[in-house]
Amino acid sequence: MSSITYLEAIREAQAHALRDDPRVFIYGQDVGAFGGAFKATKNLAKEFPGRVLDSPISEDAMVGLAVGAAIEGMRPIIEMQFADFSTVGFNQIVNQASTLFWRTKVSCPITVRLPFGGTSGSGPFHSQCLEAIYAHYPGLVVLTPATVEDAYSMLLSAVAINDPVIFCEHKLLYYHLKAEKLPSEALPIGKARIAREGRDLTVVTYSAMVHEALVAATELATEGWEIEIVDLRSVKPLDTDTIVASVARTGRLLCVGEAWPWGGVTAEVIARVTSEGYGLLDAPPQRLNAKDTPVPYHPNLWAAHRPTAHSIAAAARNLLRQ
Amino acid sequence: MSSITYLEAIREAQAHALRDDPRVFIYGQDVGAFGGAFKATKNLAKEFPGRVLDSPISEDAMVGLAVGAAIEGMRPIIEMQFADFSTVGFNQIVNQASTLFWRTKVSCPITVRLPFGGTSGSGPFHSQCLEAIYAHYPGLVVLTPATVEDAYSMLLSAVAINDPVIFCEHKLLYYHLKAEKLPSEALPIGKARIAREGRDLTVVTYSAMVHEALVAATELATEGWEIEIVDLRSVKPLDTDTIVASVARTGRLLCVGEAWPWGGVTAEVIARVTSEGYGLLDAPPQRLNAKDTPVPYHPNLWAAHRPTAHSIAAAARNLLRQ
Amino acid sequence: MLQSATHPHAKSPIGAAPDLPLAAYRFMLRARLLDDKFAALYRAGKIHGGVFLGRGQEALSAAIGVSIQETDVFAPLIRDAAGRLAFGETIVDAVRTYLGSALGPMRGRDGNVHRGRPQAGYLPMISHLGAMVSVVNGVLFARRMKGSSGMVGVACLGEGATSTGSFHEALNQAAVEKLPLVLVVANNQYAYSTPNDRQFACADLSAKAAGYGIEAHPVVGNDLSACLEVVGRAVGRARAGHGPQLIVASLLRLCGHGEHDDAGYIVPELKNSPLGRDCLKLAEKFLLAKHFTNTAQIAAWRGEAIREIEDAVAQVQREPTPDPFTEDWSALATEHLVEGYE
Amino acid sequence: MLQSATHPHAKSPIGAAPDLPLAAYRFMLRARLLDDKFAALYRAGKIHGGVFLGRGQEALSAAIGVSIQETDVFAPLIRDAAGRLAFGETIVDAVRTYLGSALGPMRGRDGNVHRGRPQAGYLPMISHLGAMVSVVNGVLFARRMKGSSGMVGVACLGEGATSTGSFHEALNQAAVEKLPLVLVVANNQYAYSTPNDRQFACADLSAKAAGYGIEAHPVVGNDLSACLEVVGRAVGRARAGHGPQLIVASLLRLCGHGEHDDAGYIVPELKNSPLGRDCLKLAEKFLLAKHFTNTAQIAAWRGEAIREIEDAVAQVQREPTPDPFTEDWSALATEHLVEGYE
Ligand SMILES: Cc1ncc(C[n+]2csc(CCOP(=O)(O)OP(=O)(O)O)c2C)c(N)n1
Ligand SMILES: Cc1ncc(C[n+]2csc(CCOP(=O)(O)OP(=O)(O)O)c2C)c(N)n1
Ligand SMILES: [Mg+2]
Ligand SMILES: [Mg+2]
Repeated sequence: MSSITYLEAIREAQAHALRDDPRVFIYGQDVGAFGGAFKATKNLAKEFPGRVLDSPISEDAMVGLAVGAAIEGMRPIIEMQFADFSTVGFNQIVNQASTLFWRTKVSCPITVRLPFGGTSGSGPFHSQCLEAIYAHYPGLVVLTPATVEDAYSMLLSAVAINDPVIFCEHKLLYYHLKAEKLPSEALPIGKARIAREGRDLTVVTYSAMVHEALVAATELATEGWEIEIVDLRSVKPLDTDTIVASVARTGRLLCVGEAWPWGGVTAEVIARVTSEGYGLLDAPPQRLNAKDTPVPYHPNLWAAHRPTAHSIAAAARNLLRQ
Repeated sequence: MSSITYLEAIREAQAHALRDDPRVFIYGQDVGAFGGAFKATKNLAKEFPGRVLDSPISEDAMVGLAVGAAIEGMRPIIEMQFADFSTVGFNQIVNQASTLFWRTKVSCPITVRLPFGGTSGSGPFHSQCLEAIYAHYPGLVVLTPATVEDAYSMLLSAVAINDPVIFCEHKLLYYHLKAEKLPSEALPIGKARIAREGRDLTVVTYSAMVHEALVAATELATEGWEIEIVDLRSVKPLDTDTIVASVARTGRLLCVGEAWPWGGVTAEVIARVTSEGYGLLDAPPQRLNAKDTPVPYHPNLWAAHRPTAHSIAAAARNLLRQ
Repeated sequence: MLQSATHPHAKSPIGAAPDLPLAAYRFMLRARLLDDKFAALYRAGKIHGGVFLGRGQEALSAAIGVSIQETDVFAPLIRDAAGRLAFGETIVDAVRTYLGSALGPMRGRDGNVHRGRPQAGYLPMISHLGAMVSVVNGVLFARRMKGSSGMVGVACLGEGATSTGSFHEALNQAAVEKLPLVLVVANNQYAYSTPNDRQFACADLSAKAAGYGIEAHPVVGNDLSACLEVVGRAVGRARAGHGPQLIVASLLRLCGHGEHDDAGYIVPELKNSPLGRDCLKLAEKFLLAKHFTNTAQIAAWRGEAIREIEDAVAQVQREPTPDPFTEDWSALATEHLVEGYE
Repeated sequence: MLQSATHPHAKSPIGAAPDLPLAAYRFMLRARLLDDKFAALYRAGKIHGGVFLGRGQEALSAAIGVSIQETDVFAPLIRDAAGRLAFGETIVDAVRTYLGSALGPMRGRDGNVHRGRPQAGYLPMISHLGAMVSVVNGVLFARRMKGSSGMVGVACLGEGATSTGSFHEALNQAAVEKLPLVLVVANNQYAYSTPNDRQFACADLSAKAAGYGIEAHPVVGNDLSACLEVVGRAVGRARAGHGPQLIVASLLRLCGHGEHDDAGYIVPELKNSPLGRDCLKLAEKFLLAKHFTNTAQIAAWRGEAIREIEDAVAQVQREPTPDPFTEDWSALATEHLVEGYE
């Protein structure tokens, strides 16, 4: 394979997991012969007969079934057709899966794949970022890979982890993001990654916003600013150490997320940094999130609703001036 | 009435709303002749025939019906039997009700009453604090009254507001919290309240935790510390001005919440204060939340799971020493 | 919806009997041509996001639209272009939503099939399948509370949506409240790519009605007269106070799930079966055989519709798109409760 | 569950025929006495939180328990003390959970009816009604995937829970997968205070089965022999590969929703109807009439059970309660992913 996309990496990780571990199976709408709405399970039903199964349109029962199978030692992967639809399977995730181990000592190794995040023209119900909703609940691990390599290695880890994992895969990265090859090793889950080094300001972000931040950093570099970018990779657990260490170097913190502004990842990061690394900041920490409305359909509105390289650069400039 | 409880205030507010506004009706499990699991609708079915109705055990359809009725200009009050069960009506709240006005200009004046929060012996599924979950979504107003007076006046406001309101009423306050009489006027929704004045440290909190904080403040007063307590009343919108003004006076911030620690109200408050009122702090802002596990059943564990006057006082002392 | 003198069938010279099928047919035709246009615009890259068509389902959808009235409630789904037009939606509104015009009912905030005017009893779907049914219940419930009677509410779903918890809760709720809900399930044999045998295990979805204590109406969904008769009857039963009615129509979708999908999964057996026959052609044949109309008239209608669609597209393409700078970035109706985050 | 030589019925001198009813009866009796004890402890303020009893529903519940095997799956609900005991739960475990012993299966983390041992196919309910059914599906699905066969899974619900979306999705899922699920609906006429006419509109909940393409088994729920026969048959059908089975038992709960509730809403017509008769007394009468046992034997069993319950309570009251200082405050199985918040 000369190059591989983020989406193909997700498919490959699932193929790998199915190949290596007989306990793995995939269950979701249209994941079987059709290969999934995004083709993330293309050919897998054929390659692994009886282990990649179409479900009815029953998100609650999909997750419930996965929990039951996990009790029996299986490692189900549930594909939600869009993250947005996980709200109808919500109860089984946040009350059934997430409490099982704590209540019974029986672990619940399920992976719920959420194709998430905004893409142009997708509108309020096919664009949502729900990582903060899941991260608030105890008992869940919430992953948000930003690169092809992480999509692959973190999905493999997700399946291997003995806890329910909410795997947030960004639809905007599916086709466009490419890598030369799949990684053979990876940072452990729970470790953030320095996506770009810099000494003037730290941008903490994750998923698709890492790429917006990288573009902003390149732009700011032409103005003489060196921006450090921390890619969280995992929003729960959150790698406070790496964040604080970066802020210790730069003295300035801008948190960027594509989710809605109230609460969420950016608030949590700021709360941690200011509680634990207060003296390190030379200026007030700042946040940049999506606007506090549903995600709009029209590309004009959509582009203004979410942070972009442009708005990140502007926020960074403001902060650098303080 | 010589004195009135928090629960009675909620009942009275509903009676008042039903009396004054023919558009109001109540729909929920056992709210009719039985008067509700907590008796918050006691006698209302008799007093207002045909307007206080038992629903099937169908939280999704309960909220859906309310939205439809709101489109027709009604002002339904939905009682969830416990906040915890709103997870099965979740989708209709966060995708149907919360988006209606934004999408169509037709407002959605529904009130969803969530009897919430921990009480001893109630366990993981009858104790949850879900305010942060709802506050993260655009299009919802999330209220958390801490006093009998606020329970009354804020519920009246909730019904009058032209948007969906998540009304978080704390079960621990239902029977024990009492007032002499119902208020005739009240702070507007969106305004926080200084529950106690002080100059050494600001505790920002809400709902039942206000009372734990008050006890802690009394204790700390004997040690010579004057603790200011901000009762948020509304967690969305959040009254940043009142918080920042208090922190400006005290220089120290401790945020206390009964919800789980990742994200949520306390993170949001700290993110706002440090972004907008950074120079005001003389010490790192601190948080105190519940532990990151489901809410335990056993009273011993439960008492240790949530913040208490004792742990609040300890955290405040630590912070005062910095 | 049949209304006023401007309605096409009002001009029909053939008398009372053919009115309804002719009216329905004209909506079918307009919907088909509108869908064709959307497909063309999609292929030309002129539409952002997905395009979802009702090809093959127009008879059922139009039958619904002409069987209800302006004062009724209608919650169409993704394959209901015909029903929408028949209920009174203008072609311009449909085009505006697909092209994201700021002047459309959704003002570019929502798109494609997510359109409606709730004030007019025309409910704009959210994507979550099954979720609209209880909203229809709520409208009916409120109207009854306010003293209205004689109205009905129609909610449309695919057979795949019968697997949702929402469908079940709402249908049961309607039955308990004895609401005049008509739930129309278009069983087009697939939910996206998923065939019926992976979706449900009963032989016929009408068998569900008994479990809710409501009445069932199976119908062949590509037969316009059958649809008109059965939908008419079900709507009549609901209107007369007999509680919720479940219509289950058997048909086949003659397109992909969306225009991005070639529907390669639809088995030839079904395509070649009676279900695979195009309802529009069947309706034409029927109307011609009955001498309710003639080919010249049909050609004229087609021409009219095409002109109207082209005009609408041309008009909408000149309309303003939403402007992020003047956009009101607020999800609340209550202005003073809106938070600023910048 | 009938197992091994230590099982009470093994000592029965009367031969094969009475074994099952006698075994079931003894579980009913033990459950009733255990429930009585919980009620007494509740009144004495010795139990934190609610107490939920199965009074009046023991015949159905015990019939389930004795009709399945250790290798089956069981997801009881709040009124299934009898079924739990019959499936192998010890009285000590039940008492431990109610009293919050650190040694109980839930270690004081969860309480009262929220107990089980998932490793043993005995699933601990979460409170959200209907949510356990698809979990049973998952266990059965996984076992089948791993090559097991011949097992069944029983999920218990009240009639109120049939209004949940979870119930519907799970039952349909089981039907599509043709899983050996036995779904037992105890229609005790009320969901908390809500009477059936506010809960559903079909005459008989068994009518739901056809809509899922599964088999239905109505039964009079306070008649032990009827329950044994019908549950036995349904379990047999599921075990033999005939897919999901829906049992609908008609009965009346002879207590409040919980012990805090005086059930004043239950109408006298129902209390005085055949449904209002106490299944335990009816079972006793039946067993005596058949000469399967005698009053002395019953008195002895009763005495034994009371002693066992009293001993359990005495033992558990001496057991450690959970200690917040040594408690592992972590919700994850994966230690290195646990976050510290202090
Ligand atoms: C709750 C939910 N889950 C998943 C989806 C994604 N989805 C959109 S349409 C569709 C298939 C619908 O099939 P059906 O109900 O038969 O309608 P049809 O498209 O055949 O008309 C799916 C799975 C959704 N919209 N809502
Ligand atoms: C989804 C959900 N909503 C509400 C409740 C609160 N609740 C607990 S038991 C109960 C009544 C249950 O009635 P039914 O299913 O008939 O069982 P029964 O108590 O009669 O045995 C209710 C409403 C719940 N547990 N789950
Ligand atoms: Mg379909
Ligand atoms: Mg019941």
